[in-house]
Amino acid sequence: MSYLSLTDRDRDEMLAAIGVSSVEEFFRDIPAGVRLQRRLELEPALSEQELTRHLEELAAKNVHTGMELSFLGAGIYDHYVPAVVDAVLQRGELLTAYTPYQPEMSQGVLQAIFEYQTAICELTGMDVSNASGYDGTTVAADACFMAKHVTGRTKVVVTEATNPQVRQVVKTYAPGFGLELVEVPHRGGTTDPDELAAAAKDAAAVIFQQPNFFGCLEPAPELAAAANEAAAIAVAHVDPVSLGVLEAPGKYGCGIAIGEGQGAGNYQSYAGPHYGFLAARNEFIRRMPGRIVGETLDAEGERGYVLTLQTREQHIRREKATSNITTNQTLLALAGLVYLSWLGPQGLRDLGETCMSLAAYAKERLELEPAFPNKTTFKEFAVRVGRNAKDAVRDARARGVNPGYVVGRDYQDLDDALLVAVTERRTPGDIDRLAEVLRA
Amino acid sequence: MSYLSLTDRDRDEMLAAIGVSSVEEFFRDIPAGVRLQRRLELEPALSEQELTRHLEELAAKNVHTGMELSFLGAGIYDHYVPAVVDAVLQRGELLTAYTPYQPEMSQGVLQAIFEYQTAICELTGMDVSNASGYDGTTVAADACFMAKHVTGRTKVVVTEATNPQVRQVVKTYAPGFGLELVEVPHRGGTTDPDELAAAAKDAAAVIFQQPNFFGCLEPAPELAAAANEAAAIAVAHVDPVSLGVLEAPGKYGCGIAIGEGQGAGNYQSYAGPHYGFLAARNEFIRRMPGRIVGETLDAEGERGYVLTLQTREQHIRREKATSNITTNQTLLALAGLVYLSWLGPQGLRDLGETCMSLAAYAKERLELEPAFPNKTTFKEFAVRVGRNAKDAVRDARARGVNPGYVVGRDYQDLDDALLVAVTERRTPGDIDRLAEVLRA
Amino acid sequence: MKLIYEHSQDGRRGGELPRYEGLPRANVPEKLRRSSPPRLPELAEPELLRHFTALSSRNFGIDTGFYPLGSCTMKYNPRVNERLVSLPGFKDLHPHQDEDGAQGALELMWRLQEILCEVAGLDACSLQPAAGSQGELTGLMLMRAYFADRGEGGQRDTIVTADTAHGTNPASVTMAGYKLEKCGTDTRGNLDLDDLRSKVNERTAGLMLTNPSTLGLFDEHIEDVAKIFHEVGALLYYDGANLNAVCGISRAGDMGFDIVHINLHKTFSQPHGGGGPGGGPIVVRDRLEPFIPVPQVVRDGQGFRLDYDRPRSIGKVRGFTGPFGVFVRSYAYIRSYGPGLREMSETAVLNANYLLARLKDTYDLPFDRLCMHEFVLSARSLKRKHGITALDVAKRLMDYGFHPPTIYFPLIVPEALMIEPTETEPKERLDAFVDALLAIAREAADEPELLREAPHGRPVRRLDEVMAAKRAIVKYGFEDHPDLSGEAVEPRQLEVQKGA
Amino acid sequence: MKLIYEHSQDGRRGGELPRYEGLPRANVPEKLRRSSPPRLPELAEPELLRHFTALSSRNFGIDTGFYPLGSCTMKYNPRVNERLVSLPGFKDLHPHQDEDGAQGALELMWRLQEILCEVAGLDACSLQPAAGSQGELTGLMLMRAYFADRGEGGQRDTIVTADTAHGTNPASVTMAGYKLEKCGTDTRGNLDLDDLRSKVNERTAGLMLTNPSTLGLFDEHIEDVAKIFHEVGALLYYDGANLNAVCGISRAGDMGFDIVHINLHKTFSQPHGGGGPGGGPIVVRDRLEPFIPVPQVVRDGQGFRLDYDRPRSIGKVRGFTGPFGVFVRSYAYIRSYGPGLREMSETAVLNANYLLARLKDTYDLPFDRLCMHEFVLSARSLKRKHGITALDVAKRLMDYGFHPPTIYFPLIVPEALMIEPTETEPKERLDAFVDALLAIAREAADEPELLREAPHGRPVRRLDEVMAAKRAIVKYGFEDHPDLSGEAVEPRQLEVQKGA
Ligand SMILES: Cc1ncc(COP(=O)(O)O)c(C=O)c1O
Ligand SMILES: Cc1ncc(COP(=O)(O)O)c(C=O)c1O
Repeated sequence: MSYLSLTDRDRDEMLAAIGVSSVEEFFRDIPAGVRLQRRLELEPALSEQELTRHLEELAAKNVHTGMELSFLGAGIYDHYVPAVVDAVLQRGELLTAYTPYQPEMSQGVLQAIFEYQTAICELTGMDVSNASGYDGTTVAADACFMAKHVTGRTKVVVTEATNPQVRQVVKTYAPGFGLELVEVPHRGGTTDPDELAAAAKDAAAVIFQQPNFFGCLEPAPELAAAANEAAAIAVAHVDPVSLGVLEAPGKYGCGIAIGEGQGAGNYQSYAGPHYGFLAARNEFIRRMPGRIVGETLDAEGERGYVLTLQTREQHIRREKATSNITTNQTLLALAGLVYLSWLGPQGLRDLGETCMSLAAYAKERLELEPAFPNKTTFKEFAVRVGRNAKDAVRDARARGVNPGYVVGRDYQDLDDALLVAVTERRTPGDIDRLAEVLRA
Repeated sequence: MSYLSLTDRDRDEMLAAIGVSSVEEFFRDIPAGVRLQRRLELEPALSEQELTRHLEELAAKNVHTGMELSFLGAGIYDHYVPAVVDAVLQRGELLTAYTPYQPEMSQGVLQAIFEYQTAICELTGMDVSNASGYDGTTVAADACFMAKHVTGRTKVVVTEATNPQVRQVVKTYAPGFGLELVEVPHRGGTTDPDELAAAAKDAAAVIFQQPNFFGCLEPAPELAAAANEAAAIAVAHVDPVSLGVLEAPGKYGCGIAIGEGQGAGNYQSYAGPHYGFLAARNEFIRRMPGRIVGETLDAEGERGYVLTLQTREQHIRREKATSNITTNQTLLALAGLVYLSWLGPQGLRDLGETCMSLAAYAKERLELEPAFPNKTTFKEFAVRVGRNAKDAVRDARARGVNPGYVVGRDYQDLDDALLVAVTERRTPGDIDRLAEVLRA
Repeated sequence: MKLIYEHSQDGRRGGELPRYEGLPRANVPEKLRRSSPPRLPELAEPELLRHFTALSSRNFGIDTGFYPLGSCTMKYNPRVNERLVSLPGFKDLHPHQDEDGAQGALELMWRLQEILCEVAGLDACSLQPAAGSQGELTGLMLMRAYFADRGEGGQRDTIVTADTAHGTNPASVTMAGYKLEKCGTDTRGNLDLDDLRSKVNERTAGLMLTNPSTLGLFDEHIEDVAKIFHEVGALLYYDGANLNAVCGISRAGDMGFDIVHINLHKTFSQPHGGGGPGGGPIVVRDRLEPFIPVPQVVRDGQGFRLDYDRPRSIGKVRGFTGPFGVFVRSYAYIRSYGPGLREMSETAVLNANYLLARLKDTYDLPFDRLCMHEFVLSARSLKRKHGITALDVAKRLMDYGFHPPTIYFPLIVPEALMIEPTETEPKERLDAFVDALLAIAREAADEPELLREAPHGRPVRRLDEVMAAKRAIVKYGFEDHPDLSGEAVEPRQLEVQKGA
Repeated sequence: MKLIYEHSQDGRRGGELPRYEGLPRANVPEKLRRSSPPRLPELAEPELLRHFTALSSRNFGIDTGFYPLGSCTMKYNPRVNERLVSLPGFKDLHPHQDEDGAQGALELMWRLQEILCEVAGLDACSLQPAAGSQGELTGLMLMRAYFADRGEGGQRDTIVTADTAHGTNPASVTMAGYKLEKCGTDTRGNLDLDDLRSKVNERTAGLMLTNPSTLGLFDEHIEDVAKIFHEVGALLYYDGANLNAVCGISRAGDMGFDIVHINLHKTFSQPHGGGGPGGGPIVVRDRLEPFIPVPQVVRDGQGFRLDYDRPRSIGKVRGFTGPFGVFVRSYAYIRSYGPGLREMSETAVLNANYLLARLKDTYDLPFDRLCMHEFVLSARSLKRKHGITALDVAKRLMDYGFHPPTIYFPLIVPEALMIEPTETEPKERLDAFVDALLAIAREAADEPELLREAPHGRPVRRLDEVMAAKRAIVKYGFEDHPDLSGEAVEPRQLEVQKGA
């Protein structure tokens, strides 16, 4: 199958108009030595029907969360995605548009981004949001780059209770940025503010996660205060789904708020595409990475939206840009906007409370020792399963339940800990089943 | 969950504006004796997520053609529906519109229907098509009603090799129409033109199916001639998917062509919604049932489309209308248009040839006695399985193959016959598997 | 805009099919073989999608805005229902699948039957009819079978309808082989009881009535009406097109009706797709149950099956068991509300009364009562004073971004504007609509040409329906397509029912 | 048009969640508890969908029409790919699922890796980078790791780019901690070899180059270029944004490049959604393979698994294994063409040359060569003669129903118009586009105001970018939202790169 539109007659007419006799002539500038003298070794073309069958076969080899009762989380969550999100995303005018460089052609996308930026600012308590970053890991690297330029300092501090993948990405980026990375260990599941304060000295930024990777609520205001005392930028990595019940980072002293947007409106999709969000206080606006949409007027005085503050960006500032990003995750951020609008403030709060209640119920029902006693958790919590958690997962999966994430994959001393995520999609009955399976 | 938009404040303001104190007052004209004094006994409202789970559970109790290798046909076929069809049908402006009574609001739907009418006329070789009927059975009843009024006669003839459901529906409608129904038996799988000619005397219409219910090719030109000789209207019930390789009914003397559109662009969907098509020679245009779209100009001389010849219809002619139809199957007919446009003339021909070749291959591979020897078939054919076909189906299904339709359900003397449908979705490998299972 | 055929180019391909090697060749006998290919469009998929995207942008749906087309109940079509109907277990299910492989579908239909019985206050349901009008015809066939069964087949030859009735009612009467008798409307919009009594006798098979009527008014004497028919042994048929007014509030069965159809695409939110699909299940009283179409979905222990063994059944009115996808969507809609269907109806009625209250001082109100889920105004005064018709008002509404209401229906109201907001509209939309209609009334006085030449802001200007009917160009003619351009246009539109 | 927040009303609900009874209450400690709710929109689902439907109708996509935005490869996005990516086995798969429960996903990724290696002519592939620019950065990190591994980490501190380079290239250089050196372009649009030689030495870590370049021209000396770098032990990075020109025709690996990124959303048809998503897999030569990100998808007997055990890896640049949904779509696109990817590229090049041939007598052509899949014209003469800029031409094209090409890029061409038609456009569209550009050139002479004030037919007129930047209103302010209305508008737009 191909999506080509030219007929043989078209081709002939076009070649004639160009004044060449064959398509080959277009390639005469390519040195013979680098021209491919054979056809690509790829499997033959498939018709749409065959393609569908092939991909259905591949998809059928995956065990998705509709097939297995799943309590997997650890950064990506099985929250319900309402149908209206899909309906909006499949609107061709939005789906098949490029970046809105020409605002008169792109008011739909531009206004949607403006609305998204507003939603993110409302969630996080910040003044400015960009149009999205790649995911919840890369926005952390972005924040480091911002902080470095804002503070002129060369160290960033990350709590150990921050999602390991976030930390790994920051670590990968840090050398290029000329940044040193310091990790502050967790103490029984959360971060000690004093310890963090000590590490924050001379730091450009202090990054912590709320709720943290273990699902525990950090003493976030105190962590932010520790950063601020050291004149480091406090960066909170937050779960958007929690922000109906948890305080906005802007309210407790953070300068930058970042996070993974997936749980708010995107499918799990084996980790992508999703959106990372990044919002900051107004003072950092000129150091923001990525697209930002602003309001303006048209020639007739009507309101409209444009990409703005572009002098931050690579296409104008080139090597002096605040980031190299161009393609971002606008479509997924749009999904986020639709989702958050569908929920509304009350829905977001209900969602947070429902997840939290279900998780509390699960804690009760599982009757397993908490990995981190006496911590308040949100929708996720770690328990000790009394043996290597890998084995517990294997046994439970054999019974159709994926009980959670093996914490030992990232934290050496926690081999027996299982991280259980409970979203609103898991009913009390589902949780009973988990308890039953884990008891077995 | 509800889709209501009013807030409590809205309600209060509105009640005040109306001058009533509660919603109850609106119902004061309803005699107390017929007011329901309790709440409806329905299960509690579900949230979208719960609703989804509930319907997923129901859907999971069905064995669909993606789960079982299926050779079921007998009127509804598992042809491939390309994704572009779904994409068009999900365009809200088309999906959520009512009948295009106001043409300036509805040029999209109106032009699409005009294009559909053109496609149906091209397929069938007719002059005029309506905007669709309910399905492939009711259009046969429509044709009878037309024929009765055109000819003033009170008998219709239907071949026994016509889809039994079509015959049953005609039979149900006939008394109201004041029509007598005569069936002409098949002879070894097809209809004998002489026998049909005899029956056609004084008939308003003669209905036959091509390919017929058994998949056999009727001597259609001769059947039409038999009708025409008796001055009865020859009505061909045709499979749209066959019309790239089989002659158009308009070319062999039919006055009306009807058919079930499902195979051309609609999912099987447990039999609906689908579209029935009905097209006729120009002379019958004023007796056509249902919507017809015509071309015209607007006030500025630009081309546009409107519902036309409405004086045929119930909303104008009331008890003298050519039919009582108003809601039809436009959306499904649109799917048909998109599908046929996607195929194009060459694609439709390829499709017919592919199905026919695959069916021929299946006949070879099955090595079973044909129920109707020496007949040319299209995509479907009947074989004798040497025992009650029900048992053969049961055994094959136990092995994951649904081998076809039990002909004995409708034809008493054919208990051992299995009607096997082969669409382009069944590969030679699938057919081999069928052969293997049926041999077992 | 070009027709899709005008984008065609010889030899261009859209989709491609799998090619299987080494199969026997397809051999159609010469005399049955296609002689010349159908001139279907030839374009590649990218342009195909663009064409239909462009068409869609020339169309107005509920997704575009307010669509108060009276009697059509244009409410929101939830997208979750579209998602559910696309589950493979539904969309890829063959209707000849054995019952054991279709338990989910059968259960869904059975549940829907039960729900519709409860909503209608009756005993048995057949989902088979494909639309309201087919429901009507089926209902009349049931009457015929019922009377035949009682030996009154010859005697009962007449059906009474209201003069406010929808056109499908009389048309169905004819198609069912009955004679028609029309009953007038009294000054409050009810059936005229005296007229009615004079028309009902032992030749009467039954009544067909919409209640609330197409005037949006509940018949205050419905109990008397039922008595009149039942006393002569006749039956009552309820045209359920206006069910959205009374779910959980009043039930047809309790009113005395014996047969009801329910337009699933109205009350229970089936997207109408520019004309259909729809669904017209019928719900009947016990004594009519033996006659309903086959097969019937029945519960059998823990499972569900199709019952064909119904010797007194009228037979089949449509293929298989009806438009299943429609059932999925409507079932989903109903389950979203549960017993809250009552609040659905209440809100629909509230919205309608709010519009009515704000409009009745400006437009004529033929029957001054509170309304149910819809109401009918008249532009009679505008016509008398300014020569402005209901059609002009409708066209001008388009410029304000609204779909017009149904006009010229019901027939007994001159210059009728039949307005049905439904429950899913927010107050802001209602207010904006009222403001537009009030502005239009002012324009009728100040700038009547603006209305007569409306619409101004749509993809086309007012279209000439008379030319269309005269020329009857009903398909594209390729090289021979008639060229209308240059013909004298007088954009005459018929002042006949548009909507409902 | 209203913002969604302007449709809000206190207490109105959209979606509802399940309510589970009898669960423990959610207890957030006071000091961590939300103090005031986020002011998210409050509207019911019907209006929600209408709002976004209305927004979409104010936007232009490939589905709407021709979108020749140079360097962005705006080709058709097949709808089957959208269907496939929505299969539950893909969309509902958790990335922490055990490998045995993700074999289909792993196989798809492994197959895509293999395909990309074949297309690029290189040895190993990492799918992890989320976009081209991240691919660049990852590639530079690989260079850094490679040289560190060879003990040349301190020595190699410079990356050479072309003066035609996309802005992401220099930006990536900085973010990777390298110094930038720019090389000029010769009169035929190739790298200026003399300039290049003078800038390459033992401090050079590598080259970043787009080939064909952003001028749409293939570098005729690419073999010499490669030699220059390899001779000093430096590496070559291929910015694959223009791969659509050369699939199956010439491969980066064969040209001498060591690292390549591929913008899946360009060449392999990922719908860009108004800004993203995208995918920027990198493909590398053997010697760089040890350094690619973890985890890597590997084949292991009959199965597939994630390989984390890569001690010399640079680490992770994004979560998990990259944007999987993007892989599904691009894999599907590639499988639709198979080895026919060559014809895909040939057609893209043919379409571009056809446009070029028809336009070059009217607009200035800075480098008079046949082009590859895109070409760059200049409106320099229009500006000199009529004061009409590339921006004006772009805006006027909108009135003809076309999305403008990329303008003001590449930077070395004044008043640049960078035009890329892609292979999926039919000749009719190309002709209509040419006709429009020719008409616009005439208008520039005859009615220049028409251009300067364009667009006239879009939902908004020309927008004031300067005001936007000055006021920096980047979110809705609710009651405190600034009211711009009444401010003096001068619809100034920056004559800077728009596109690419
Ligand atoms: C009052 C009334 N009765 C009957 C019908 C016929 O219903 P349907 O369109 O479902 O055939 C309609 C609507 O068209 C109607 O409004
Ligand atoms: C030449 C060139 N290089 C690099 C990029 C960056 O790619 P991406 O948008 O995928 O980050 C682009 C496009 O934006 C481009 O056109």
